[in-house]
Amino acid sequence: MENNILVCEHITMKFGGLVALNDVSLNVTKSSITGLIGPNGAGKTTMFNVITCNLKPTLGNIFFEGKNITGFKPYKIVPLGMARTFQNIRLFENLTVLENIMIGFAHKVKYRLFEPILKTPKFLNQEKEIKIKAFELLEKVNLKEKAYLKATGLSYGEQRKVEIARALATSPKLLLLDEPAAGMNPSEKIALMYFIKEIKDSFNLTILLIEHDMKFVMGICQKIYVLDYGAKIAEGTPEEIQKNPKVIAAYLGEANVKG
Amino acid sequence: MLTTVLQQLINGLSAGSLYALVAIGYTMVYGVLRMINFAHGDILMVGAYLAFFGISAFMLPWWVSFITAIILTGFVGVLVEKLAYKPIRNASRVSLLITAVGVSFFLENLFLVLFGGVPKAFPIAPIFHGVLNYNQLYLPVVSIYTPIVALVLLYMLLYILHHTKYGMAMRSIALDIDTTSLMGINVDIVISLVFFLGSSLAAVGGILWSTQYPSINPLMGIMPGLKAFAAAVLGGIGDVAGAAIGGLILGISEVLIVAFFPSLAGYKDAFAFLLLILVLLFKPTGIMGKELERKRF
Amino acid sequence: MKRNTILTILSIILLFVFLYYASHHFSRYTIIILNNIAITMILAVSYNLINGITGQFSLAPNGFAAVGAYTAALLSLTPAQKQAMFIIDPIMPFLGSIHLPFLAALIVAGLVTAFFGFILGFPVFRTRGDYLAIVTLGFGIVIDIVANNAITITNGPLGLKGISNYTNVWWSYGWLVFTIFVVMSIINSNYGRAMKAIRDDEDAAVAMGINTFKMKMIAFVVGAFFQGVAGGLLAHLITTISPTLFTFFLTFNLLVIIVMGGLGSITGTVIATIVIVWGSELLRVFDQPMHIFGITTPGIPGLRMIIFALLLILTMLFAREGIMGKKEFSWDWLFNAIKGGIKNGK
Amino acid sequence: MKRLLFKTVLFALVTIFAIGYGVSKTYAASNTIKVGVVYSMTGPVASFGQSAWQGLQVAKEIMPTALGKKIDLILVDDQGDKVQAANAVNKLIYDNKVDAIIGPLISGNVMSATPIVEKAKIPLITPTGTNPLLTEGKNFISRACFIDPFQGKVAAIYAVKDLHAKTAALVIDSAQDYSVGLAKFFEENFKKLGGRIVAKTFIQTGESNFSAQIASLKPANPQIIYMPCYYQEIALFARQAREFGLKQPILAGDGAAEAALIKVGGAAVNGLTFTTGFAPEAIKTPLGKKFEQAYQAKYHKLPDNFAALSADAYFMLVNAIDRAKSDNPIKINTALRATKNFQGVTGNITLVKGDAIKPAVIEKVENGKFVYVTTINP
Repeated sequence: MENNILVCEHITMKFGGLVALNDVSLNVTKSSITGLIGPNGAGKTTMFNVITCNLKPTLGNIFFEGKNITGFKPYKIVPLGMARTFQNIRLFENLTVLENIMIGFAHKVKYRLFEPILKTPKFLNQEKEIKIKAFELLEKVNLKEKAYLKATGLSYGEQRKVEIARALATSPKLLLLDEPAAGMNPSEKIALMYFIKEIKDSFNLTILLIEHDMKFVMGICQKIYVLDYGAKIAEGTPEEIQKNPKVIAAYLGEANVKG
Repeated sequence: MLTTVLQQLINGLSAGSLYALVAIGYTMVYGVLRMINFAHGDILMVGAYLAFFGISAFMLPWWVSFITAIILTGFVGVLVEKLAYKPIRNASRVSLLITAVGVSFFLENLFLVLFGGVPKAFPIAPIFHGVLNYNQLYLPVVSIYTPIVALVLLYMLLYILHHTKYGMAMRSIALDIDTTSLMGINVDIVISLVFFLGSSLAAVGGILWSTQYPSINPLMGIMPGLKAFAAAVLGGIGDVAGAAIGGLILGISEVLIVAFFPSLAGYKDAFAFLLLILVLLFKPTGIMGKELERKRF
Repeated sequence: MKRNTILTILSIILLFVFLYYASHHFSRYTIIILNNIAITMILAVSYNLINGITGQFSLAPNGFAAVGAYTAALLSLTPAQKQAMFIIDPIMPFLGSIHLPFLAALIVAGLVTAFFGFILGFPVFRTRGDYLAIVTLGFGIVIDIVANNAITITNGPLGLKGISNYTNVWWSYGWLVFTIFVVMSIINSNYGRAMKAIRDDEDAAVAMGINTFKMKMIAFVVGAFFQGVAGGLLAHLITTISPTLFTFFLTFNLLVIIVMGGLGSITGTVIATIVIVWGSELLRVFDQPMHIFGITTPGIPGLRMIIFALLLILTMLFAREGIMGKKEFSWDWLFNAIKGGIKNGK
Repeated sequence: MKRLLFKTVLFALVTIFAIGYGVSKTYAASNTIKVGVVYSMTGPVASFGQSAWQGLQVAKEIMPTALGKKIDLILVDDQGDKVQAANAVNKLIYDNKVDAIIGPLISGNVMSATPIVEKAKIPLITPTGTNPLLTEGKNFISRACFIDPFQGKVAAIYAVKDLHAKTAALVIDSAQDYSVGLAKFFEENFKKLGGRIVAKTFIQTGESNFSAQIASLKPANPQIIYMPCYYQEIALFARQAREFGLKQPILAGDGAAEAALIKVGGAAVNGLTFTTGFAPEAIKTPLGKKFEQAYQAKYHKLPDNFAALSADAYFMLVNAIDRAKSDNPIKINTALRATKNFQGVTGNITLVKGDAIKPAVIEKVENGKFVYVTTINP
């Protein structure tokens, strides 16, 4: 139990009559990469929104590092050490790459409203510090020379990296990635896989990711949860999941519909 | 005392039905575009003016004039959407709202320049003439017709929304515009239809309003428009039946407040906004509203 | 950094030298327009903070300016003046006896308006802020109604008159410089970045740990403060106020200004204010019959308003970025441009 | 492409500004007497300005010159707004360099113009600003209309002597200083004459549903209802009052004097009486007759209160210029304020400290027409 950074107990989420999640429980072990998979509309993103407190579950509780965070305001979980990215990259498009990263440090800023007006030393020092840290982070993701470009001027892969770097700026313990490999070609995906592993080690992270691409998930995750129609149908190591008949049925079912 | 209360309830019902008709248009547009159509109140004014010109300038029989005005106003609404809102449908929410304010200001001042600021007397159709008098109870004929017309139109609208192809398309756009367009539904036509229906209802509201208070001027739409929006939020924005209920509640409570606290009569028009703020504080989704599943993430 | 600060201070000094010259040599009409430009600019710059920087659509400036005007006027009028003026009902005892110097009256006006902003923002920003526009629009109307009916405070429809003509170019441009300085300081801090983040993507901003309620509130309340001060300045410029003082037209005008200048650009707002305020004075020519090339056209009063409305819609449709987009003027930019120009010249 | 369009729009605007500027400059250059006009042509009281402007144009056609010089009317719209009114007056004085100003129409706007004209020493005559405070202690403000205390007194006398009323209810438009002031003066005089106010209720300009206010008046059962409001509210109020069985006679002020009252009010305003400064039927002066004919010929309707008072303001001003034998603003002002027994459109006018001493007219609505009842001299 102490080894689990995130514990979700019996999460049920209803929208009107529609049950989006039904009694889902999952644990994320510290320093692991955990995957959350399932066919389209299985409730993966809803689960993410529940974990990040963007949605309050109808039933059930969420514990982060042993603390019950159910019903917290979504912005309040960031200082606790949880950060996320989005399925379709959502950068602040009118801000520069540097500013995007600096937003990640926003919740740590301690100066008050009057200080920028009076240009107090505290304000000047903190701004300087944030800027330096943001540059360090950009250096780590090899985007230093793009710092002053508008975020929308970058390539897709670079934007994904900026988004992850922005999440890293909040100093998370747990990083939630929503389909990080979506829209990438196979070689980009492999590069991303290495990138994720790398940041996991260098930032001492725990990662929970949603992914569609089975190969990607199998290659990176230590533990996998499978959702279908809002219910958890399987959990286990990649090997166990691959052999699980329920999972195969769920994915085949989807393939059949598509076919 | 009882007659006074009863009298006031009837007055409130009649005023509330007018708010309801206008509120429905707001709520439909908000439902599909997530946008407050500031020009909606002015569309009401356009409807009243068109009916006025139909009768007094073109000498049409009142019912021909009313129907023409209602249909034409519907097209004015569609035109406004096509020219001003459609080109920036994908821009930021603020852009849409600013454009809507611009359209509203444009319509008001266009009519002011074209037809002058002097209020015009709205001709009252023969069937709306007269007052029924029962004991101490006075029922102007038009205030009996108003709720009936509103109810019939509401029923028709709900039927369209739930039992026709385009009605169902409207509801599905309200939930998720992108997916709906992927499903082979022509979103443009559906949105036009929403504007047509909403504007037509506003025209009906405008005509009934002008019959009840037979004086029209280019700025007449502002107040009913604002109050109807408050009613739409009260009922739960996006919900047609909710808008109607919100309108009724607003109309009745406005009248009752003045009746029981005559010294507050001067503050009557402020009441709708107080109500709006209270609703936002305590039940932002309104009476009937479900949490709209906003497209998140 | 040093160089830029010096240049900024120099240009402010230059501005005040110009004002000194203007106040001695220009006609009163021009001086009034200069004052109008400054006050309108205070309103527009602070309005852009919530609409352009934070992306929340407010229609509050006319209501806020009215609150500020009433507060400042009630505080700066002498007790004797107030006693003589309230002929329908006597003034509330507390308000009747209070009397403050101009600067204090303006600051209190700003604070009272900021408090109103807080009261309005609280219910709206607790939800997503979609209803801000309608709540603030309603606020303008409620202020009108209250000003008419709360006779012991506002003197009802008679309004307040005989307010001392304290406002001159020094007061208005002094406050303008202060407003721009404060707003720019906020924009160029963590607060401003957070506000822009909310404008660009609210969900992502929340995911970065930004308290969106607080940030929207700060933008709205700071804006309200300066709009209240501007209202106070205006009251002491025209010396008489009544409930109809600040109609929705004021807000509409400001909207045209910030949209033309570029939502989110303070530089753009400054340029657009000058163009629009000066331009609308010139556009007055449409109010009267015109004689052009021997042809006489009848005056069409109100045409001005239609032009304004069309201008707003067309800008939104075809040039949403306005004059400046979201860019700001900076000395670095100027020097680079000059260098670039020299290079190209060679 | 979009950029191009934007630039085109900008260019067009700049051109318009430039032409406008040039036109206004050349316009100002000719050798004429320049009279500034500040009316509300747009905004909430646009109808006042539109009527008054029509009256003014007819008046100018009748008397186009003074001292043999052409009179130029320079109209600036104040949008019914104080700030705009102050701007407008400033522009007229310091940019157009006018010699005198007619307007604004609403008392509040006159107040915001007052400090400017007092400072610049330019005479200002308001056609319809009836608030008694306007001229108090001022040297350059005059008016063509009577003041509210007089009108309130006339109404109270008429209510007691002719309508034999002992009890009255007041309906006050709390958004109009005109209405609040007039109600107060009526109340004072009515009480002095032995009457009693049994009920008071408030409405708001632009409101249209008065059922609640009517319900609150009914139990008091007054003999008359005094409603010093504007025509639109009076007409709608009367309709609803009659529908809900409140049938007492209504007495109003000059705000009722507008054809739309009858058009909107229909049968409900039949029998309504009101005090006013002008009735076409009460015109006795030659100038008034001439004005009425010219107005009829041009607009095919009878002039209303705003048109007539606007014309009187113009005639009084032209008369003053002729008497002053100069277009010097200070001399014009002295002559204007010395106006005595001027036979204007609205009767015999004498100015005392800027206030017009002139007869009041009682009018009645009968069978869809305004009918002249009587004239009450000061």
